[in-house]
Amino acid sequence: QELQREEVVVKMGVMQGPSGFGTIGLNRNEGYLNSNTRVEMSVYPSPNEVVARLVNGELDFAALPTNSAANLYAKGVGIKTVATVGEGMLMFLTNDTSIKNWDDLANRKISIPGAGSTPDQMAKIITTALGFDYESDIELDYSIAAPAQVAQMLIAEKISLAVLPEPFVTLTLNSNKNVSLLLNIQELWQALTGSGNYPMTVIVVSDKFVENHKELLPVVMGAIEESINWVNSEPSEAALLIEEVGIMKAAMAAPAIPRANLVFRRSKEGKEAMDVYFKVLYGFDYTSIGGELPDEGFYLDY
Amino acid sequence: MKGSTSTTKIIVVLSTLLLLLVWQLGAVLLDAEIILPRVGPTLAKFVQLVKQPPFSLNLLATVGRALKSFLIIFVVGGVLGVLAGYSEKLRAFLVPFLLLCKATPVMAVILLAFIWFSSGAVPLFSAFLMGFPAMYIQMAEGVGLISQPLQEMTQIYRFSKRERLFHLVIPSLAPSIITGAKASLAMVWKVVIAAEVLTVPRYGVGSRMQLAQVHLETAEVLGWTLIAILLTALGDLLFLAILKLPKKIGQAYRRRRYEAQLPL
Amino acid sequence: MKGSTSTTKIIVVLSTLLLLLVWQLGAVLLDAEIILPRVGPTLAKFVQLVKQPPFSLNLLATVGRALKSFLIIFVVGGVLGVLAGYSEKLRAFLVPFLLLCKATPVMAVILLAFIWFSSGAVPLFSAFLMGFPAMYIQMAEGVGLISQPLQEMTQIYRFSKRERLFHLVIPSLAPSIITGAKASLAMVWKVVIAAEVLTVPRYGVGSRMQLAQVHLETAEVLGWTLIAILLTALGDLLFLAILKLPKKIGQAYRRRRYEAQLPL
Amino acid sequence: MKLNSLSKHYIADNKELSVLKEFSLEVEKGTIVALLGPSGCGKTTLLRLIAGLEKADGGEVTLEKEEEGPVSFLFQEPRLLPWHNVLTNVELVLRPFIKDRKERIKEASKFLEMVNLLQYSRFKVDQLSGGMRQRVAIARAFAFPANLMLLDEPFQSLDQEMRLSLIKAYLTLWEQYRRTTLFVTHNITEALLMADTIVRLSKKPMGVLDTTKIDIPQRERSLQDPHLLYLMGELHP
Amino acid sequence: MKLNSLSKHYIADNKELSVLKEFSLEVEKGTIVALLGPSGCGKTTLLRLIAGLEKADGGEVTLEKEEEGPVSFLFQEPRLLPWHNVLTNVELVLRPFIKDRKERIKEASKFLEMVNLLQYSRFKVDQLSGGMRQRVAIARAFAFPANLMLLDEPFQSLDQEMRLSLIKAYLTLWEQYRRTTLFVTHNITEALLMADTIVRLSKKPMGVLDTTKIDIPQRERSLQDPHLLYLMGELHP
Ligand SMILES: Nc1ncnc2c1ncn2[C@@H]1O[C@H](COP(=O)(O)OP(=O)(O)OP(=O)(O)O)[C@@H](O)[C@H]1O
Ligand SMILES: Nc1ncnc2c1ncn2[C@@H]1O[C@H](COP(=O)(O)OP(=O)(O)OP(=O)(O)O)[C@@H](O)[C@H]1O
Ligand SMILES: [Mg+2]
Ligand SMILES: [Mg+2]
Repeated sequence: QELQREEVVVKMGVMQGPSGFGTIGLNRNEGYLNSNTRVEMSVYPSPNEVVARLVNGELDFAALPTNSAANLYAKGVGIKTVATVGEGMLMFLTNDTSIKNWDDLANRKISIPGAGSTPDQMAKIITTALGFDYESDIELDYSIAAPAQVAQMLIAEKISLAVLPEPFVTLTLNSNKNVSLLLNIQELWQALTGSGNYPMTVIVVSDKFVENHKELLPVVMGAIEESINWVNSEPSEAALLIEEVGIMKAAMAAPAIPRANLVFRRSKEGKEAMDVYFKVLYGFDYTSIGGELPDEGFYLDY
Repeated sequence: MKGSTSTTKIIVVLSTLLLLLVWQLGAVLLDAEIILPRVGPTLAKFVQLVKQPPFSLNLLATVGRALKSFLIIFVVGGVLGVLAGYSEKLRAFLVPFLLLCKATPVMAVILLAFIWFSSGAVPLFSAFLMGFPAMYIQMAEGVGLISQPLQEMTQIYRFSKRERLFHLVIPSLAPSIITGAKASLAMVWKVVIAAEVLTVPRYGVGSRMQLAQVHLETAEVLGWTLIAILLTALGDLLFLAILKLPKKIGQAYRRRRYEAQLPL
Repeated sequence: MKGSTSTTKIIVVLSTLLLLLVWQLGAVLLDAEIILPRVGPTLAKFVQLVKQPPFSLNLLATVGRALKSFLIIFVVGGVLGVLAGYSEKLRAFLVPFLLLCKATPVMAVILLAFIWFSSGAVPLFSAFLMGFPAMYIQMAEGVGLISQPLQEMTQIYRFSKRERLFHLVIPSLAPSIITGAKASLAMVWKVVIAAEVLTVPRYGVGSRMQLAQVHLETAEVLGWTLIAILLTALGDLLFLAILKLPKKIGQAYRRRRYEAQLPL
Repeated sequence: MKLNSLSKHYIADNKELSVLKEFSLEVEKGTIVALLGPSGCGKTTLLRLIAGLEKADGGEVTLEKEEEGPVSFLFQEPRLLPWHNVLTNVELVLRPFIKDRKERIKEASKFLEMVNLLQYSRFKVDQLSGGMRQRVAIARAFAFPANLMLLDEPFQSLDQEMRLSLIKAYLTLWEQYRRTTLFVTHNITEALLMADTIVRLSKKPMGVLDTTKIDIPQRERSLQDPHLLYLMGELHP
Repeated sequence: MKLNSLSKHYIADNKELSVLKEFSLEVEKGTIVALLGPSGCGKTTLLRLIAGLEKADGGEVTLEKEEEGPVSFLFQEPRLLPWHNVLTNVELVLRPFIKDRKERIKEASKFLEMVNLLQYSRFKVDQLSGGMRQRVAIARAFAFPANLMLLDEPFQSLDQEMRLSLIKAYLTLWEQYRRTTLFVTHNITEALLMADTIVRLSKKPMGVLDTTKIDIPQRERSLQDPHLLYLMGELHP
């Protein structure tokens, strides 16, 4: 009974930047997952707008920073997390050859793109773990908010230390031979917590969508998983699509994809890593996850 | 400000060259193309941008947004300003609203704007909030400067409301209208582009800027900045033209100056 | 604008209440605390913010930046504006610079500001770029409105430069100075806070706003916005006080209005 | 017109300045009354009260039925619209009365002719001399079809010849419509040639010093007339 | 002072308006010259040229040594500083000459006394009547220690009594310093009482119609003097 049902449009929002890389494969067939399901993907320049649209009920799915997802959940917004799609990919970079080791960080100024962002939180967590008081022993500087601009300054050697995400890490390393990796935050995290990499980006779904189209959930999630695998295996093709939707130039995206730690982990599998992540965040700055650890209801399996 | 004579034109050109020189010097001293490219490459990029096909689309989108905001501000700010100039009550009534306009950080409003309007309207909305006070205040204060003796004269000679508007109020306000409109328009350019940078609509000078920024194409960012500057310059020239062309307004402007020059 | 009588005060209060009502209605209709919390929780948050210990530090940091920028704008814009009002050449010379101020998106300049000054100076610099034109233009146009007959009078009666400045130029410019200063100050608040949001210095109203924003604490964002609004209101009240207190300036202001009211 | 114990005070220099105190005057309908008085005694204030531009502290102005309606006020200053030319300044006040534009311009030109400024019709206000501005204001005040004329030093800053010719012109107009006219002047000759009644005023607060009626019809008056010469001597300070 | 074939034209209504064309006049040092002429003939323009406020298209003004230096110009309008009170308006022009503030105020008050405004010293300009403003301007012009006096309709909008008293006051001043004085007037009596020479001017372009010298010393003149009465008749239009 293959009746021509009405087409369902699934609205998905992603942010500009690497968190939007993984789902780009959904666009291959003009968004059609099957004959009557189409994903309409919107790229938003800031998490703020994604949040606003999500709260407003205009989005069914969205890629969000993990802590923002928990925060929204804690604030009673009807969403659940369904999968982890991106893991940590943050680096301490320096162009100062006199900085060789982590203890050289003392009394240095470190540029962080975006106060309160994941790079900020990780920088604080890691430096604290390394024994610094980030209020006094080092200086975290937020005066350049955009990662692109921090990269720009690092390449031009107008700043000497920064925490950057991909693809800017790759870009910076390729653009200036003096820039080197000082610390791999992911490794330090693993050493610190004894668990795997931390989840940076998750896919959330609105309760409304689950209510109305529960049957489509596996379809969409399957497509996302397939997309991520495709992106990871065909970075240069994916990069072309990335440029097409206006996230980033292909030339910049392609080399960064392999290092962007794009993964697909259903919430059941990813829950453990998230729990660890949330606990650490809670200890540091509980407002960043909305003041409480998310309960079981936050994780949705399909 | 009088029409530019050839001397002033030469000075404008020279001072522009001086600015370019400062830029070039800065670029040489900084020696970091990624932060401040030299003049040559930037101009080359500029020419390239202008030649690129979607250029006019981007330009028109931004110009459209700016003009739309400007028109709204001009009409709403002008009418409310004049009315508020006459009615102390309306003025008091608008105090909180004006404060809101003047004080609310664009950031805080942009979020709401996202929700209430389509994201395409965010630049319009922000531009309105930023540009409205300039126009409104100029008009409200301008009304206070309308000649009281002339006002009495129109009262004695029984000018109708319409005649008072056209033969006393508007001519008296001409300088305020022009100052206010100039200030608002300058503001509007800037805010529209800033909002485009934040919201990245499909077409727009600000969108291109934001993308160029993400790609660390500093020359392109500066190229678009040059375009923004030229747009603003064009706006200013337009106002000069308005001052010169339609005799009535231009004369009113000059005459108001004369009137203000009358001694006791 | 006359001093507020009790009627106008009542109207201001009523219209503030109306705005609050609109807010509350919007909040109820939206029913999304994260986007627009209701009035009650926001005010509660506001009180909490004010009581919290680092409040005065944040406030003072922002006020300090704003006042510093304002003073710089006031002096530089005032002096350059007056000089440019007299010298067509200086005016022409400054045209490109003014265009730059009016048109360059803050974003494009922030990096340079960061390099040239310490990062703390970025808000100052942005505020200068945004606020300077308002003051400058008001002054330059104001000079054009100085009474030509009175100017001739001071020439005939051989007023010294100093006397001409104090007894003709400054009193004549008083309304321009006040309008310009008001406009610049309003701009400065806004831009300083916006720049703080962008650059997140250690203390500052804008920094708190940005963090609250990232943490999706909308009530806190609005709480800080309320504080920004109150700061702006305070600035306005200060100007009203200036208009009332020091007799000379206040009278000059009123008198200039009178002068403009002289008929042919 | 009856002015009934009008009072008016101003606050200046932190003191109360009583300009009018129970000032009363009766003006016969259709006559011309000249007001003579020292500078600053309150003549302008009185005219402004009558015109309704100022509110009296006490007392009232009662107008005859024929005097109600539009009032023509020739202010002490010309009060021209600086963005219009000479013709438009006059033509504007005729709009409610003459709908046809050509007619209106013709009418306005008639009055400009009267003040001898027809060839300056297209001059802007700031291109006129002081006396020329005053003449435009005169043309406007005379052209306006009022029921009551208030003229504040109408012929100041005009040369003798122009003065006499304008007096003649006004009298011709006045004979036609017989509008009640109050005019302030410092020129006794003017008063003698125009007024039915000359009222001399005193200062602080303003009061009527004396009233002189002149029974000779205006058009028969001449400065050679011994009666007028006698009056002139009487009125001279 | 010698005015040597001065020319001046304005552009108005898209036409060239020749106000002065090769205008020449000789003014004897230390005398008072009255200029009489129809409204709009160019009297104000002439004074402005002499004061250097306007540039002539041709010709030149030659001053005697004693006439050089500060010029006092009583403009056709009062031109007071509206943000100052009456006293300050006068006192300000004395600053370069009298350093001591008290002395200066005393001197300014002397002139305010002369124009009968001493009790209005603290009034603001917008609280004065038209004639009072003119008197403040007169006090200022007379107080300024100039070597040349240019007075444009100095006693307009003043009552007869005030006029006569100011003429007397000016003559006393003049006898003291013998400043060359040019004054524009429309009042023949004024001219007869004050001038050594009366120059009547014609219009378009301005020319000298006739010059009348009066040999009676000013302080001996009276309006009852038959010679003056005769002259008055002569000069009347
Ligand atoms: N707005 C005001 N505030 C205070 N005092 C005023 C005001 N207007 C007028 N006066 C005072 O009122 C008095 C009368 O003024 P008014 O203008 O009526 O005089 P006037 O008789 O017309 O004199 P003139 O012949 O000089 O024009 C003057 O002493 C003047 O100082
Ligand atoms: N700025 C100007 N532009 C054009 N024409 C002017 C200008 N100033 C004066 N005029 C013309 O010059 C002529 C002479 O003016 P001026 O003011 O010298 O006359 P006046 O003799 O002083 O007259 P009055 O007795 O009326 O004051 C007038 O016809 C006037 O229209
Ligand atoms: Mg008067
Ligand atoms: Mg003149």
